[in-house]
Amino acid sequence: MADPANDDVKIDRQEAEDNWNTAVKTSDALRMVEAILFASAQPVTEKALKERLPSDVDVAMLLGELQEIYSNRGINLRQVGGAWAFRTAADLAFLMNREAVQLKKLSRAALEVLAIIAYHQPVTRAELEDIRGVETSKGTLDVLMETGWIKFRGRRRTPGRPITYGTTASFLDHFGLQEVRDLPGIDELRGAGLLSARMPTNFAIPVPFNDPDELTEDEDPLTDIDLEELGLLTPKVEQE
Amino acid sequence: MADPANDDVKIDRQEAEDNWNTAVKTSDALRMVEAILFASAQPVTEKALKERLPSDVDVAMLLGELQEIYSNRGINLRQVGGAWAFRTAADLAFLMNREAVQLKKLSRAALEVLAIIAYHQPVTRAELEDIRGVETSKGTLDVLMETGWIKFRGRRRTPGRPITYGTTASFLDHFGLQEVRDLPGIDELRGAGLLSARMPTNFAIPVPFNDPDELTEDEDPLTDIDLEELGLLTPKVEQE
Amino acid sequence: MEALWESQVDRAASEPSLVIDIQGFEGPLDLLLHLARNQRVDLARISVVALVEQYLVFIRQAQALRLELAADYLVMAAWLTYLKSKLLIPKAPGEEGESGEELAATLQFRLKRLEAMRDAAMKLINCNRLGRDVFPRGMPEAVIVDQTNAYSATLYELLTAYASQRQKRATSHVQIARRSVWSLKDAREILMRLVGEMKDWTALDQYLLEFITTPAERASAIASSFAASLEMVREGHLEIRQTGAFKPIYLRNRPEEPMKDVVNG
Repeated sequence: MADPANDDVKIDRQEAEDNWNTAVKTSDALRMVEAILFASAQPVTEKALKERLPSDVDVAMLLGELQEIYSNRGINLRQVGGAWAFRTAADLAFLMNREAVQLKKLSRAALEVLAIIAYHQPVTRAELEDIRGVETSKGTLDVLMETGWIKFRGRRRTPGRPITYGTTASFLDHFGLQEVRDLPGIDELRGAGLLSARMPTNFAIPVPFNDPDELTEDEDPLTDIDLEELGLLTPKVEQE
Repeated sequence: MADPANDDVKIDRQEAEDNWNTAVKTSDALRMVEAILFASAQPVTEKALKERLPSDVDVAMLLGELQEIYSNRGINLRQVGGAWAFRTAADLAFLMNREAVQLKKLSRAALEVLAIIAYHQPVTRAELEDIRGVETSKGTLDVLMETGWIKFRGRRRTPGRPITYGTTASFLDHFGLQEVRDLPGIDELRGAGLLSARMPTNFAIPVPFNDPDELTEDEDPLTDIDLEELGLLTPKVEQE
Repeated sequence: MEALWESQVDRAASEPSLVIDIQGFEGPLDLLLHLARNQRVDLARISVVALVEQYLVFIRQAQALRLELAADYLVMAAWLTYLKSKLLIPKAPGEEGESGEELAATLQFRLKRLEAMRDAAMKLINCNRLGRDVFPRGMPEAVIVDQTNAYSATLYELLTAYASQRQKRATSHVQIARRSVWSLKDAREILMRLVGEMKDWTALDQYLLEFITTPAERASAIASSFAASLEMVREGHLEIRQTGAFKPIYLRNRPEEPMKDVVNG
């Protein structure tokens, strides 16, 4: 009785319908993700997205798709740690001066400390000071904490259990980084051993000179001019 | 000499190039409009857009196009009283209602009390007030209870059997600590510039009692009667 | 105008604390880096001895001008003097500790690392920054949180509240008089930093006294650093040796169990 051809058609139709339903669902889910991300000025975590979407939705896939859709637009979808946010495209910065906010200017010391914390995290205060070769003034860490870019991370499992510092999600957001590994040049620095607390064994040890007091070919002797530049000598006065 | 066919080709090519340039320009302009509308804190008028875009750009046309592009998306471009803005698509408004959580900031007093409870736990209300030097309003403790960050631990084995307060697991979770002992100590607070270097020699910061669930020697567990008194249990009804 | 024609000596005599901007430098390592840069060669190829010499000249000039130099600069000067002596005297066979070359390499490593961090800082501020290059939604429609908690507070806010409250109550009026002698604590801190670098017997006091003290403080400095060194011996941080009465006192870092490094896995 059964007409196989008819069955086939039925199955096809069923399949098509399923596909269609999936497509509708996906496009609906995509719209939902889009709406939630658009509504927030802050990055939204994947966890928060999942909580707001039907359980059978593949959030990671949708985010990938949405990122693709917006990749050449005036607004891009950007990943910040485990969170996502729409941001204006960087090449349009010139248009946005009306929106620009006055960024707090960091002192040179604060900036250096920030970079060390970012590249060396988790880092203790003692390590930080070892790298800079100077005590960190009281205000510096305080100022950085206030920006919300650095935080106490935890404690190092060594005697004394010193506090470790690291960067925050808002640091990543502010500097447009997806994760800490995206810090500019971090791989090269690590490769060169410059992110370790101690001198790596393969770090080139210079060949000692025969006469340590003799300058090499490519050295200039230190002149009074140099010292003047350093602000240590007052300009020379001709002898009468 | 002139080869009409050749001329034609030239014109065509020119035309194609023009079209192409127009298209690129339009897409660039479209990106600009998109970014400006997205980042602006208010709906943007056509006039304001014209001022910010190259003079040869047809703003009205772009707005129409952009509105079309976004018409089936999670966000739509809408005209709000003569000006333009992105808004969540009306059918997805239900998503936003869920989001209408107003994050409340803790008051200065509440932060202080919370911090003192964290560092000095188990701590009674009298001890708390002694450290702060001011009375603590019931409202402050209520708010902290509401956060779920503090809890009644037990009763101190002293006259009056005062209630002791401590922090909860959700406190650790919220502040990103593994254990209460991870709170910075006196030197670390000093190091971060939060505490002056010149503190009296007898100034101390306690190392917080580590296990939030285990009672200390001079604490008694809370009983049902206590919980009733604190309004945490409805009074028991005698069984017939 | 005339001030310009005044000789250095006169100036030093008439102005006891002449202000010269050493604040332009972020510490002794920064100054060394600047001097190394002046050698106009790759950091790996600088002459460490020349660099040490330049640094010491700088410090002596500053001292001659009676500038107040931060202790960090002087501790570095003492260490560099030590380094120089190690570089100039070849290592005797069987001698313990690091060679001058190894110490010099450590210094070069530290300079390179600092320079790398400085470059990194520049790259960092030139990233596309939020609020300068890229912008968030200007009219957010909702706050999206993934915590059920309706209250927000950061650890920083918590700690600030605690520290300032405790401080306010504790230090209404505490004034500590300016010290004119070396406290035991100062001596200890400086010794700790110097000795941390020295793995073999060193007559430390000579470096210490040369740079860190003024003649007026010398007695106090000797007494304090000696007392501090005894305490550090007792605690096991230090070993101490003297061959006879009034002979130089040798110190060395007592090797510790190597600490496990948990950084960056």
